[in-house]
Amino acid sequence: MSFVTFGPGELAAAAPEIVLAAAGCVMILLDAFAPSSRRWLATLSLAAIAASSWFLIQAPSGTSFSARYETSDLTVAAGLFAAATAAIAILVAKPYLRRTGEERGEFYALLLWGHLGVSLMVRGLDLLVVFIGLETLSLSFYVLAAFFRKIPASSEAGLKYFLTGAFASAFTLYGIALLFGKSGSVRIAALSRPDLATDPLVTFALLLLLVGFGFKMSLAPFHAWAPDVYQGMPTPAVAYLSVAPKGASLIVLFRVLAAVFESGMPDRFRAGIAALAILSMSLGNVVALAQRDIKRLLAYSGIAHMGYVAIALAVFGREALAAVIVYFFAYVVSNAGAFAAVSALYRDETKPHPVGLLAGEGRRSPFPSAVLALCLFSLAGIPATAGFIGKFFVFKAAIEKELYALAVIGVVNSLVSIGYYLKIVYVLYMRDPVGDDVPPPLAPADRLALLLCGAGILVLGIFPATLWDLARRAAASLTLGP
Amino acid sequence: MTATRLVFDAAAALAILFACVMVVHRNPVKSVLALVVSFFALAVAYVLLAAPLIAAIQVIVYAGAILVLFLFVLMLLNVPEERRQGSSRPIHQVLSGAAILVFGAALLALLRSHGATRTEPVAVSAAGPSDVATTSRLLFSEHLLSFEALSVLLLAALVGAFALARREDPA
Amino acid sequence: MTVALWVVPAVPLAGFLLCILLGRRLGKGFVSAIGVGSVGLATVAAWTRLVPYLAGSGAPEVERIAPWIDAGNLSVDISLRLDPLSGLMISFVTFVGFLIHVYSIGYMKHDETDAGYARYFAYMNLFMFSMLTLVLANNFALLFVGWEGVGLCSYLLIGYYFEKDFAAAAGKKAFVVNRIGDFGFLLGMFGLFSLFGTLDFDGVFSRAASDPARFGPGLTVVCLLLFVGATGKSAQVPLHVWLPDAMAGPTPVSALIHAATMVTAGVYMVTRCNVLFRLAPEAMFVVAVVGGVTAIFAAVIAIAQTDIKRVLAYSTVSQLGYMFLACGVGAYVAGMFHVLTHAAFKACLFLGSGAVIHALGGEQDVRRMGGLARRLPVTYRTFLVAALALAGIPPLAGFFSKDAILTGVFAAHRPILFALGLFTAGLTAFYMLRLVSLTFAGEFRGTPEQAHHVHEAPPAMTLPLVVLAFLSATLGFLGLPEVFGERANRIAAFLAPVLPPLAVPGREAEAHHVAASTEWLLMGVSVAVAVAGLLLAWKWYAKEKGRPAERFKARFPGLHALVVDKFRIDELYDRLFVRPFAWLARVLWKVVDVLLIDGVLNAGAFVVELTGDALRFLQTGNVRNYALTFLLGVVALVLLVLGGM
Amino acid sequence: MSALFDGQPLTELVFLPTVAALLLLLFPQRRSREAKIFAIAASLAEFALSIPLWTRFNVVSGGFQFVEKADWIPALGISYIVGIDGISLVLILLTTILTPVSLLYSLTHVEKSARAFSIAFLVLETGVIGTLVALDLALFYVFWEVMLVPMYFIIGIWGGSRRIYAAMKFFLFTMAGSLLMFLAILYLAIRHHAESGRWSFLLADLALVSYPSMAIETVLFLAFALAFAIKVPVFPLHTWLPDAHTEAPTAGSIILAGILLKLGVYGYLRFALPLFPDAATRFAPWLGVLGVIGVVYGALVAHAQKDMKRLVAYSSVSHLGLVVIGIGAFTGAAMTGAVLQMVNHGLSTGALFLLVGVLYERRHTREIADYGGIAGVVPITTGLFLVATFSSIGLPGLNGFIGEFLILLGTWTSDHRWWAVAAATGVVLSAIYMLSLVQRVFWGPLTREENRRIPEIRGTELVAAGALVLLMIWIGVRPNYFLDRLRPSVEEIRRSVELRKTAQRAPVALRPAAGVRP
Amino acid sequence: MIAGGIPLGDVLLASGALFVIGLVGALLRRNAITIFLSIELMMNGANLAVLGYAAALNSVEGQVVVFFVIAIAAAEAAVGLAIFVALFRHTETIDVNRINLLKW
Repeated sequence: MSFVTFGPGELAAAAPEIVLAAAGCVMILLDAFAPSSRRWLATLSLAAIAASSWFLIQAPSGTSFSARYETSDLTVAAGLFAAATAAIAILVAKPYLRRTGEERGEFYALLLWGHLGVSLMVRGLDLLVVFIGLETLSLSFYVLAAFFRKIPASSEAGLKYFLTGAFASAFTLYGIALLFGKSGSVRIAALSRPDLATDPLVTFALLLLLVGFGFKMSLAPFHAWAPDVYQGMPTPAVAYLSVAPKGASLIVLFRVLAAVFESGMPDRFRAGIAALAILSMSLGNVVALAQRDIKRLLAYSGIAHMGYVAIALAVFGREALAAVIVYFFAYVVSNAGAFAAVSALYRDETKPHPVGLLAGEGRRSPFPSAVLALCLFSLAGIPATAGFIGKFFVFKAAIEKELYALAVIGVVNSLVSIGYYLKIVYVLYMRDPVGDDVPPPLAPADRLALLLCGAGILVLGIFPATLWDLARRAAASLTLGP
Repeated sequence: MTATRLVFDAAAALAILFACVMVVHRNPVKSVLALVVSFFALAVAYVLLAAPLIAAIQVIVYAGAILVLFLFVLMLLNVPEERRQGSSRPIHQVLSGAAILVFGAALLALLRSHGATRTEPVAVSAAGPSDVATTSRLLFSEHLLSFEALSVLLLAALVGAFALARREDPA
Repeated sequence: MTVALWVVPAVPLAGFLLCILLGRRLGKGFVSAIGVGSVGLATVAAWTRLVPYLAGSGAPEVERIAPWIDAGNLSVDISLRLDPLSGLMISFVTFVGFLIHVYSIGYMKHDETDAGYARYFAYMNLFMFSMLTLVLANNFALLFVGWEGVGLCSYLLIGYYFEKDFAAAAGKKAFVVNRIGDFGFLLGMFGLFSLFGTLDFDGVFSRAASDPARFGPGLTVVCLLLFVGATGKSAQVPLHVWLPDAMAGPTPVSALIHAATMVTAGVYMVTRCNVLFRLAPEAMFVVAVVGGVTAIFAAVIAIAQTDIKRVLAYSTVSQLGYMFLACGVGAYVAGMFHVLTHAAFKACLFLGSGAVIHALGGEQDVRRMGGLARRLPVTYRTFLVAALALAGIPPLAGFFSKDAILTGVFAAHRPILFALGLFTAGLTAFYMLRLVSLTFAGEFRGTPEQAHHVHEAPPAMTLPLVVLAFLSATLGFLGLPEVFGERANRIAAFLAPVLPPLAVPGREAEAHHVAASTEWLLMGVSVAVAVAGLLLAWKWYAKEKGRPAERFKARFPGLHALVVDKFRIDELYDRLFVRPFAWLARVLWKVVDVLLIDGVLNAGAFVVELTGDALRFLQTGNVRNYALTFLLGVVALVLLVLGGM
Repeated sequence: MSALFDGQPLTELVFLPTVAALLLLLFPQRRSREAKIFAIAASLAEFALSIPLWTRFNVVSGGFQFVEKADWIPALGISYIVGIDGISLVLILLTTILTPVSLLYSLTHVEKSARAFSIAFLVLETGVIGTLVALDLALFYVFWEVMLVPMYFIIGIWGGSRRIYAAMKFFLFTMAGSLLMFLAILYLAIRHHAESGRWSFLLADLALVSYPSMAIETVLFLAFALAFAIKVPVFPLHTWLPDAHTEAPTAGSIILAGILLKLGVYGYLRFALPLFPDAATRFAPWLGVLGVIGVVYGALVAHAQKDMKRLVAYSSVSHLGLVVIGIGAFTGAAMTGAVLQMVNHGLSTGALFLLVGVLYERRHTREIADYGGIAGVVPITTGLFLVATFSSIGLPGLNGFIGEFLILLGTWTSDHRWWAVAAATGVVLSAIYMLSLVQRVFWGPLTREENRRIPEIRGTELVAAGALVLLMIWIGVRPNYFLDRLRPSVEEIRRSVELRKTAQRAPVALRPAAGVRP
Repeated sequence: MIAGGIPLGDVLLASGALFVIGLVGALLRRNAITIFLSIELMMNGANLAVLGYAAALNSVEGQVVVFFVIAIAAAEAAVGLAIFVALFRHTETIDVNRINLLKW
């Protein structure tokens, strides 16, 4: 084996991650040695995200690091989607942290490193890389969950996320171990061997991976952490956590399953995924109806949405992957946008976020409320919003695969979901304000984030053609290594 | 029934035994100590599995560093023993038991059936590729990316731990 | 020069628009000018068309104004038709209408605000328009326009004193009952359309006549449905209930709409469709029976009524029954003849009663009248003439028309119906003279200050009375029986074109000719009956001050009460339809809508929310439970996917 | 104006209101009156824009006219394609008339955040018109759903006491129907792709899809039918309507009853019939029966109401039932009548809601019992109300009669004579409940003191109501002016269904007709 | 038979056993630290499996994997314990039964 495995190719390929890692370090150093520069940290982080995305687009497609790392339309698409999430999170974070007096370098650093982990998950062709990416992500967000040391809820969120997360990754790890054993390598490519597709132990290992990453996606019944963590975690971090890692996990699952089930997914496995999908959709939507705290409510809505995504996973295949990509792009603008609006509308971070507190905001602070409403309609899948496009493609895929039952259950569920989304809209616009205090002016960063999300929702919802083509190309480039 | 196998099984048994001790013991400090023993036993097993490097790391890093860290924290917080009362609802215990039984059964059954019908190539010799040099070379060539990524991960953990555990800054 | 037909209805329409839009501002004088003037013009226009027409051949003249509805295979025009029948109708509709408008000036002037006055004339003009459209229409659809239009106006005018609960209710009642009739009429129209593929009179009738055998059965149904419409409009049993209540409107309205014109629309329609009816003998029989029954039924009720207008109302119902009886036995000419004469004397009677009520400041109960003959000479005389005419005393108009009907019935070999008719004639004479005696004979029974105020009506009111009285006396000579000569019956000759000879399959329905001797006999009998009735009434009410009536009442209290209460038909309907309807409505709403449909749906939603509320407690907040659910999930998944492997 | 027609009349028509709404966003929130006036101006401009469509519409052709086409999602053959036939034309005119009417009415009445109100209305208008012109099922579905949102706000923000419940109910009911239709549309497109190897959502293409089995066609048909039936609404799916109509602000009720309900029938004519001719024919009897039930049931329940708006709302159930019968009967006269009746109902019920609103604004009660004998106080209002009433109960000479007459006559001549008989009872029933309403509200003695000085209808209210009344009379006297435009389109639909029923499938829509601009 | 005659079956069974025992601890103990220890045990089970396979396959990659896993475990331990400490400052306990501010 040759010793020299790091050439210009590798540099180009890894540039995006290098930027992120370096930027993280810079944050820490600036924070430590030039506290006065703290108000520039957000801007710097945005710059870092921008730079890394630029490198990502520039990177020559192909594999590197002895075929353990991929650059392709898929990774670009996924990377951009994650970068968008990160950007929104950072924009929201700035005013948020300022309000709470917690504007510290660690926050941005950890966010960037977590983003790096996502990027590794998406691009790794090697279960080890993926696992390290997963852990990087997790560790960063364990900390971010507990970031408000002054607030008990935050620390508790950290604890819960940490314990459940470690628990889940133990399962993932065992699955990886078994796969390694059966395939003799940690390369995903090595899994595509005809005999493995039918081997029960391999199926078992795949199930362990499914639950491990399903946990990250907060698929029921591996969802229990989400509501508590979302509630306790700083909202900007939630904005990221509730979107990007889910997408990355799903892509990993797609990679692995595509490798093992080259000749199509066995029905029983599909049944398993379908079961998770149905459970997530139903449980998420029904329980969301009963939520009072908006962050918990959004957590459950997220669980339900992952159910829809799981439908696509059950459908399996390139069209489904494309649908998922579209879905996640829609999900960024809708869900991250919703959390952005939440962090803009709730001014006291130390308290919980009951929906009732939004009463009359529609008139008191029109813009954030309008965007929130828009996001909710998008999440509900009302046409002319991005959310509808996502659902459109997922259901199309399901029907093409003749999974009619899943499709019907899906739409019935989205009917239920309308119930609680509209409940929030109703509180926003049809209730009278509780207090008549004048709301503080909207921070420019918030305004920008909300503007982006709102515009994104409408643009994607009304002109989805380009996105769909991008997604198709991305899906087509799902390679399993040499 | 070769000697190595005998020793391996013994080590494994020991590890499992002390693992059980760790789990059942109410005093966390004792649990940690039990776990230390169990890890030592595992280290022995690793040696027999031709992974001396890992065995070393297991002893130094795991049994040494990590668990000692645990002990520190335990001392720091002087966590009391778990009291019997105030334990959670029986339904939880029952369901857990059942779930674990089913899962364990399934897992072990799969592993056994698999162990019986192996298709992997059999090792040529015990002391083949397992020398430290090969491993390290592999580490810096094939798995360079993972290694670099790992550095970020450790950095993140470091910063994170610092961010959480330090006392409130006066500002 | 000849005036276009559309002018005739158009002028009143214009009057209506002017009055309704500007009336309240322009004041009474202007309104009366417009209201009366428009009808006057219409009358002139109508007669300028009629006079040359009377001279002519009687061939129908059709004026197509515009296409109206074209959809699917239906095509209806707005086109008017002048033929003997419609000619006869417009002749008296316009003229009587004009007189009554004139009368209204006097009647309404005092007790109405400008707005009310304008409203009144607007509605009256609108009515004229509708009525003229009805009679001039050249197809069923347009006829229906007028048909419903007059219904609307009657609704509005009955409810003219809208602040009176009773008036409002009466108006609604009238419209709804009419609607029940229209329901039949509509279906009848549809039947015609599906049979003949058109709604034009000529088309329908010619096709029907062309092949009687083919359409026979269908026609029976259609004719019955059309007749349902007629019963509604012309207040025949069982739909007669609205007409008496309709008296809640101003008296001129009763005279114009509920005596002279609108209520006869049913008769007109049946006559218009005589071809169809004659092809459906069963239907004709039904018409005859309903007519006969109504005639006697209403007459009996009329005997016991004490409200002067109600007596007249029931008499109207009964006379309409006469007309249908005539149509039913094929004596259409007689029927139309009676329509004509009835228009004259009944209008006169109503206007007379109006004058009385006017004089007594709104008093309508005959028991508080009496002895007015001296105080209201003109009214009294005209009233008497009209009453006698109605009673059928020769040579007044009523005699000839009624006699024509009876002859027709007799000739049609319907002895029972003939008996009914004859008896009704007697009753008619009886209750009319009862009315006259109670109102004008004897001494005044009202309050002193009423007595003090009594005064003869102004000329605007008396003039029409005189004219109408004259007509009631003379119109009869238009339709002398044949015993007076071949061409004596001018009406018959005039209407001949609209009663084409038909070859009715099965039985030979035409040629209802009776020997001259029989005819004389019949006349004699009817006169005798009438006179008998008169004398009896005179004896009881004029000479013995109604004591015999009291005795009768004492002997048969139940029967008397029943008659006074109009056989309690209203109460019956209330029990049978009105209350169940309201009850059903409430039940459907409360049970089906609220309880069943909404109940189920809301329950569903509630269950979902409840499930959510329950499930949310699975989120105990305890990490170990989370780990447990996780593991349970894994186990389930493994069993689901690997189970059995 | 004619210059416009070298451009894209329909696109302009669809998006003008949205543009206006966006401009409204620039208004400062305080200037509510200006905002309202601007909105009125915009809606009037929209009306002006729609008139040339009417005048330049080719009366002889039943095909689609003013067709415009542009790619939207090429990869799936989803395209932005719009075009109108007579049916859409008439309903578009109804929309462009009723919108300014309701805005005019609101000018003096809506105070709370009037800017948002105007915006909601304009967006709603875009949704409605879009639904009426879309010829691509995806496009149609988008517009179809977009309508809900502004309506939800209109009911929920400016509605009455139980507005929240009503708004939610309205939204969920309608959604419940359309979601299954959404799946059905997807199935159709996928099926078409499987058959032709080409993606398309065009009505014209999907109408050529052949179904593997009658069962599947039935299921798909039911998915569509359910969506439309809820919108119409057909018994027993009607219970959202009384709540929505009653709680909505007057202007909202006008649009809701006047236009939104019609879209259900429109959708059925435009899509369900051509797409599933066999299933549609098979289920036509059920449709008719439900229609008959609707007529009688609606009338009866209306009679039981104590709330004026609720009564009018239930009368809508009855009237729409009649329309449904007309569609089910499937004869030329009946269907033409049905379409015309939609317009009539829009005008009469619109006027009724408007006048009830006038009273409500003055007395702040909708309870019938709180009124009585006010005819003397507000004669003009009374007069207008009477006209509206008689239009709604189908008095000849007014518009209502024409539709009713055609529907009943057409039904009688179809194979289902008994529907006509049963439905004709509506003639009596409607008279009963409407005249009872009139009697209880306007007639009788003036019992309540506070009713003595109700101000008379005035200004913009009068203009709005007057416009409607004039239209009622116009249609009643010269219905052909409208029927001429409807007849060919109706015949076209019937022809296509007849053709499709015979296994050989003929192209349904988009037959290039004179006046079509490529 | 692998290195010196240790059957892979034994190794795997042992690893499975460790994993399950870890599971027991994770589910049934209330002390956060003990729970975390149990999770560490589960990971060690995985490690053992990897090494067993590695030996059987005679591949070195396995050792690399385990190397990384141990490193990750260390990092996790650091973060985890930091979180425990941070939480303990508020709640004075790490008994997970008593840590349930966030629920429902």
